[in-house]
Amino acid sequence: MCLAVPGRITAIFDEGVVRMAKLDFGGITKNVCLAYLPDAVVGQYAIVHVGFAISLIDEASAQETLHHFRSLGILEEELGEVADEVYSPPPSCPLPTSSLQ
Amino acid sequence: MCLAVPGRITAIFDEGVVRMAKLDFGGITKNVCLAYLPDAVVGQYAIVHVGFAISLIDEASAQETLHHFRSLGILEEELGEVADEVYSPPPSCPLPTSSLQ
Amino acid sequence: MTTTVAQQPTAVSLDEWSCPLPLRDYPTIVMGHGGGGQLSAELVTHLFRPAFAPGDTSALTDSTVLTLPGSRIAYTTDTFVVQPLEFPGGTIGSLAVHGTVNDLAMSGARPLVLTVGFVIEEGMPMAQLARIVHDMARAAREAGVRIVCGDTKVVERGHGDGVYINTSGIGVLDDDVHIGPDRATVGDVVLVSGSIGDHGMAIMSQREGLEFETTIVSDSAALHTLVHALRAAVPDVHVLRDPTRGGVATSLNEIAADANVGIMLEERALPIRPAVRAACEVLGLDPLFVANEGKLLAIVPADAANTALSALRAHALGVDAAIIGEVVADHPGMLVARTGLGARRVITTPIGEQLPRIC
Amino acid sequence: MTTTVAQQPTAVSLDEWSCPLPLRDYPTIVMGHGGGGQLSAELVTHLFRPAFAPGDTSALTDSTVLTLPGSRIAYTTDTFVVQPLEFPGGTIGSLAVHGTVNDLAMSGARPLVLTVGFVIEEGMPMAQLARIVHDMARAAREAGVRIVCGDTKVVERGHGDGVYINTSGIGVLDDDVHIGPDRATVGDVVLVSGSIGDHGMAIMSQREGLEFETTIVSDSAALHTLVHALRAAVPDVHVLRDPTRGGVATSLNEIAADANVGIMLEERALPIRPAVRAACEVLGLDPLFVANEGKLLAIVPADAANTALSALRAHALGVDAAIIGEVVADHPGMLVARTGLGARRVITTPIGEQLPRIC
Amino acid sequence: MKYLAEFRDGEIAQRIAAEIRQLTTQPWAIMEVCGGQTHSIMRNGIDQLLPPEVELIHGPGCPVCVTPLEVIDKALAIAATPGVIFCSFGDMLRVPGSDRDLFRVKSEGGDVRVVYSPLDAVALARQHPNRQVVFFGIGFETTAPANAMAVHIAKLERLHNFSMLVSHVLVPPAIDAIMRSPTNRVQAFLAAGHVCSVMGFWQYPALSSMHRVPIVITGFEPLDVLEGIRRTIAQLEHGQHVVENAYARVVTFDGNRPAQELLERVFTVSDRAWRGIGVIPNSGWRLSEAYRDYDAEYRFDVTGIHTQESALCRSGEVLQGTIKPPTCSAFGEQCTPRTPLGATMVSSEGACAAYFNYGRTVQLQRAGTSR
Amino acid sequence: MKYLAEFRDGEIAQRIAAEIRQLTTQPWAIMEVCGGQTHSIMRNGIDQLLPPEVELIHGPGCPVCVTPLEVIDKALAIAATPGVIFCSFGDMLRVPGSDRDLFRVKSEGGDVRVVYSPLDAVALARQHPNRQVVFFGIGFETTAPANAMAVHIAKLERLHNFSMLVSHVLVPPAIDAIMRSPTNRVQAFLAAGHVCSVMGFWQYPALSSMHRVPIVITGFEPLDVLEGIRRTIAQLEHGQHVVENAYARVVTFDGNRPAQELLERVFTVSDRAWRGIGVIPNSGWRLSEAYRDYDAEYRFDVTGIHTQESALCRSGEVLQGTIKPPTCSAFGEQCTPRTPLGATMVSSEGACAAYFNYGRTVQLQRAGTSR
Ligand code: SF4
Ligand code: SF4
Ligand SMILES: [Mg+2]
Ligand SMILES: [Mg+2]
Ligand SMILES: [Mg+2]
Ligand SMILES: [Mg+2]
Ligand SMILES: [Mg+2]
Ligand SMILES: [Mg+2]
Ligand SMILES: [Mg+2]
Ligand SMILES: [Mg+2]
Ligand SMILES: [Mg+2]
Ligand SMILES: [Mg+2]
Repeated sequence: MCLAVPGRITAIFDEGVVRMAKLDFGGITKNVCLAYLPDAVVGQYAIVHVGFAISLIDEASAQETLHHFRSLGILEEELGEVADEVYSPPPSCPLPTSSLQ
Repeated sequence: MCLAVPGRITAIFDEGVVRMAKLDFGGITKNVCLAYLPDAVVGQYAIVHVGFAISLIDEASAQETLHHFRSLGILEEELGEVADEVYSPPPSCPLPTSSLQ
Repeated sequence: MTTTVAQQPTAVSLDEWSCPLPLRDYPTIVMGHGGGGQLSAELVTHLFRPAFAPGDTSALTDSTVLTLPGSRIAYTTDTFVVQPLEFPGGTIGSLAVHGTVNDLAMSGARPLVLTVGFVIEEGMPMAQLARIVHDMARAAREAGVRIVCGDTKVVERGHGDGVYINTSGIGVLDDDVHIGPDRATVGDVVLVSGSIGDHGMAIMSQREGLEFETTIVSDSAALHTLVHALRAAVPDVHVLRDPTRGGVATSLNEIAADANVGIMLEERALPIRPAVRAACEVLGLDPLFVANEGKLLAIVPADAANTALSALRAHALGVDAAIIGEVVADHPGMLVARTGLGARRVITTPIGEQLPRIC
Repeated sequence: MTTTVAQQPTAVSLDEWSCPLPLRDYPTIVMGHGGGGQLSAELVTHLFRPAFAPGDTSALTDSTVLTLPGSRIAYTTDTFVVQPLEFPGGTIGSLAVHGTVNDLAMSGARPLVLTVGFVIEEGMPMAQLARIVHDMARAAREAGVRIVCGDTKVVERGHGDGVYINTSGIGVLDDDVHIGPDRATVGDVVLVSGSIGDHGMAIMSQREGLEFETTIVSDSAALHTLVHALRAAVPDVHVLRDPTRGGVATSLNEIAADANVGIMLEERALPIRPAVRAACEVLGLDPLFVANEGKLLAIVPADAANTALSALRAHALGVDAAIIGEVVADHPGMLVARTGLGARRVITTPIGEQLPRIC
Repeated sequence: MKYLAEFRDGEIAQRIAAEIRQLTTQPWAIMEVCGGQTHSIMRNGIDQLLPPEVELIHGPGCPVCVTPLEVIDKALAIAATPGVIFCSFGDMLRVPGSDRDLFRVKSEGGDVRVVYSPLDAVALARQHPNRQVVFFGIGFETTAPANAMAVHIAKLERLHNFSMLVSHVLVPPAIDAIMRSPTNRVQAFLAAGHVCSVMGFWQYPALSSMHRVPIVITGFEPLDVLEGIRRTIAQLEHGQHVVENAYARVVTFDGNRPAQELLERVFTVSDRAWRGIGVIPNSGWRLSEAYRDYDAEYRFDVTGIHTQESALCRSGEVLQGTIKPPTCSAFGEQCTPRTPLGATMVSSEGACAAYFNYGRTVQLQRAGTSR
Repeated sequence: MKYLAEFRDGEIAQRIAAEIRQLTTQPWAIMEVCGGQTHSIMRNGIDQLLPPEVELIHGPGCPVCVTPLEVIDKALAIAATPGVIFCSFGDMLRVPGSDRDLFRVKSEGGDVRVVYSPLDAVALARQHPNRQVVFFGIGFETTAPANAMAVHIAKLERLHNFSMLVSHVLVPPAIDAIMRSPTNRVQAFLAAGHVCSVMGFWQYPALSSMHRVPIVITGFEPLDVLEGIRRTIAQLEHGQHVVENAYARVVTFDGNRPAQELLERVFTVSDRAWRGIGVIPNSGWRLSEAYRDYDAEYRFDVTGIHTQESALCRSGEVLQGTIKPPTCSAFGEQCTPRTPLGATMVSSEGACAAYFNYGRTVQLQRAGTSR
């Protein structure tokens, strides 16, 4: 269960009895219910599930986790490729971003 | 107004509170309301308007009228064609009735 | 390479399929049958392909490549939305074949291939769809045309009416065939291949609120062999037209306008079945405006009229053919009928659809 | 012959008509527009003909006679039922042209002529129909194809959805062109002509209950000039396919099945716009299953892959082209993707339509 | 069809026409009251068989033409009401209201259905207990018994979701009004045979003698119409003015008594506006008090309708035969069968539409193929 | 997308996987509780990066799989009720009830609509005051706040045409039940990150110590899942059993307090049947007394439902990890994703469906292109 994705709060407003926010998910924008994050402010990232912001992202913690990941295996560099057969990456990988905005 | 056509009563029956009849119009059959012709019997012809039999056809009177029509102008035969130009009737007129029943 | 893992499921197996039994899991069409996925593919694999191209496991794709026996072609399209879907004398499936075959035949072409596009309403009973598809396949087989590619869409309940069927078709023409409304020439004679109004009144007899009991059946039929017989006897047929929607009156009005000639119709000569005539009387309709799906109008030079009539009558689909009028220099662009009294009336194109009237 | 009596009424006069203003009397489609009478004829005379064949007063009849520049043809049909009828990047009208042009182009044919069949719902605003028809005409003009005949049906309110449009199309092929799914050969390389999922997500963004704001626009476009450019550079293109309904995954699955080869996809190589990716994340959809209407998949011999890529990228519709996979001997009939982690996953054909999910 | 085909015989028609020509010595203007007769005249070209002295004036006997604009607008308003199933005879769908017609209301979402009989509307009310079913009860005395029975059955069955928008008009008061008009040109009437099949013709002798006008009860087939004309001319030529029944196979002096009884129960005579003509006293029927619950005008709030007849339309004068349609400046210009401004341009037997096509007929006769 | 893309880095994934391989010395069976995690594992092929000793067991954390048959049948009955607008997340439409699914009900005339959020269903209730709008309120603790808010707003606005068919299940009682099962094979849990974002993880220390089982709160992106596995294996290899939070950027010990408060008000803990598994005490939520008017089970008469689970289906054992799907005799035969007999064959991450495709993956690995 529980497909939930992070988006950035770009506006906060009231709709009827409910506190709402506009969230940017990187190219698309959706209005979601903010009732459960009363302290959220514009600019923060929140996790959204079925139209509800249910949790703020702790950005420091996220950076810490990423830092931890990056440090993994630093000591034992070059484990070698895991796959026994290497698919030669196509010339366009990583993506040409020319017109993909 | 008042498109009404003659049909032959082939059956009489009740439907809910209403007296109904099945009428044959010569190849098609329709159920019509017979409430206004309480004395009608199977075999008679009735004039039907918007699903109601409104009048019985007096067959004797009909024959009389036709007879009168046929007698018209008998005394002064051959008035000549009225139209000044005669369209040659196509070879199929009157209709070939081979498969048209 | 052998494998023991499960293959693609064959929920709608060909073995188990017997028309008109429903497909196995969904007895009705669901949205997924139009989703382009497995359910869509199953409709093709287990219904359309066996019906339209039995034995050919690669037939009936999105598009097809063909080599035609000539490069002069007739090309046409029609969508069929008839209700009820199954009616006395046919179904929307056979009608969709006949209608397009006839449009091709009316240009003198030999109909070769058809495409089919289904727009199916969610909830349509699978068994009924199967009956219609098989009737369509039978009609194509009998007409000697191949259904070569197709498309299926499913629309939500309340956005369709069972099924709408589009067919397009290609036929080939010899170089010397030139049939067209503009060729109607003063002096030409107008023929009809049989009784008029049968299809429209067969449909009307089933219409909610207007139902009546009758033996009238639709005349829906493929007319290209009749055209072939006619052209064999009268090579210089000037105009052919199938008087479908709008009936004989609309077709002749169009020809009169296109060729800028007058057409004079002899009303007494119109072959009309008594039951059709009776139904028209009761509902206040004019058979000249009622649709036909298995009749043609032919306009031929006067000296070929009797040959044409004999040729038509010699064919099973033309036994009731009749000469019904002529092309005249007067009143160009207008269709005029000589009534049963020998008077004349102008017959215009109706505004929209003919409706039953009381007055 | 001169006459002073009133001519056929010209309620919908060409002078007064200016798209998108409604036709004069009925601002909406009424049943009579499909009745085959005057209202039907006016739609042709005053809307369809000026849009599709301006200046040609006899064009757009029920059927047409053509002489093709060759007898080897591609032939296809598709019905379009997209909602909304007008969407970011196009309308159902332009889509109906592009879709059929592309189906022809994918066999290597030069698209020449189209037919069009409208099924219009009673009550459709005339102004909207006019916008759609003019967008369709523009698309045909830009693609260099002629709409040669048509058909219009009107269905009762509640039995349609504004308008459904069927198009069929004919293109001509040179004798030496042999493009088909069965030609996919082990070792071949798979290319896509640009970003995937744009059309499907542009439509999804407008769907009731799922709306979101976005800059995503449909990629709807005619691809035959792109095919031409590709084939000029790589004459021996093995397979072409436009990954429409069901997306790239469904098309590649079909090719794998038809050719009985495996296809290995490199997921990281798939060009996907960030907004499309984001929309898919939010709704729980896989862009591989999302529809495209202006993209092609090309399968070419390995030694031609880079030439093909350059040729695609040199064309305005192929700037984001990418090599995305290869044809392999393993797992015949199956599409497999190498994931971002370098692992593999089997990509099956979806059962029906992909729906937003929470899990 | 028996009792139809026999009365269409072309040869006999020519004989009756010849008799008429023989009888006629001077111009006569005869009004066929009924739209059905007009239809028969146009459809068969009966007028073309007559001598030029005989002018047929199309009467107001067509509900399409005379149903008042206000009632049409009420019908349009009710039909556009969400949840309503609005049933009508096919005739009324293209009749223009102030700004639209029923076809357009239907296309805009109104549930408008064509039925063959008012009983079909009652059946719909049974089938859809949660919908309001309204029947557009228009017509003359011929149609009234059917409509009366529909309301009567609905009341018997307590079908509270059924109602009728009634706009019935009566022929005798119209004949009276036409004869009283200072500009009247009508010299004799073909009375409407099917109206008389219901009502009999006991009302006509008084009218005939009061206005010194021949009245011949006439049927609808070509021979019937011609015979009606023949008898009318004969009276006119002989200076007579009596009531004759030329449709005796269908019409009796008393008419249909059971029908008249129910009509009396269900309806009440009332003043009625005739489109284009204006109010004619006691010329219509409305539902009586006992059936008021089934009156759509009471059930639906359709008061406050502002009607707007085309400023150009002169159909009232046309209906009374005081002008001919081409006199109207809109005729054939702004007003055509395709774009009717008045109801008389709608059905092919409306006087203006008939003239519109007649104009084309005249052209075709001028062109050289005339009889 | 920020905070997604970073956690999908293929190179780092390989490094964590290498670390896992280094850590692993013996077979371990780890259950990822959440269907979203299962999806991530299948979609990214995370399992293929793991050493053969590590077995991932798909948990019951997917509402498609565990919503009881009786509730599905009630949903089908309500959705088939004339006049009802039945709203659901897309996930539930192909879940088989006793004899059909929601797609089929829709095709047979039910007004079944897929919505993104329960608030969309509330909006439909506002738009259609004369229709009954029912929302299918399924899911775990993550979805419950959204459903609770929808009911709460409906009550505030007195939207009497809105109701919810509630079938919420709770994760901790399921973990407890699995650990208590005599046939249990699970040695550690990846707890569901988004469930914990709402509920926090204060309930887990007790579970972990009672059952001596490691529990790692885990996110959904590949790196998150791998990290969760890494930490679990590390605990297992070191004989530990503590609760760890590997998803600290989203999950706090307390969870979302405002959400928990409304959940307490709107819902009441109840026993709940899990499809295939049976009743787990206190493992679900139903609407509390105060919201009973908005409970679709009370509003619609859906008692007397006779459920009929396929006699062949062994999805309960599959869900508990005690048998593998191929052990089921119907697997790949009568039961395929195209023709699911049990819910676990429906969505691609259901255990049986996953195995069905996994079988094909195994084939492709056997065929020689394995990693
Ligand atoms: S021509 Fe038209 S506007 Fe003039 S009187 Fe007749 S209906 Fe009215
Ligand atoms: S394979 Fe199908 S029948 Fe067997 S346990 Fe799984 S879902 Fe149930
Ligand atoms: Mg055609
Ligand atoms: Mg239809
Ligand atoms: Mg046709
Ligand atoms: Mg035709
Ligand atoms: Mg297609
Ligand atoms: Mg196609
Ligand atoms: Mg649609
Ligand atoms: Mg296509
Ligand atoms: Mg295609
Ligand atoms: Mg057509």
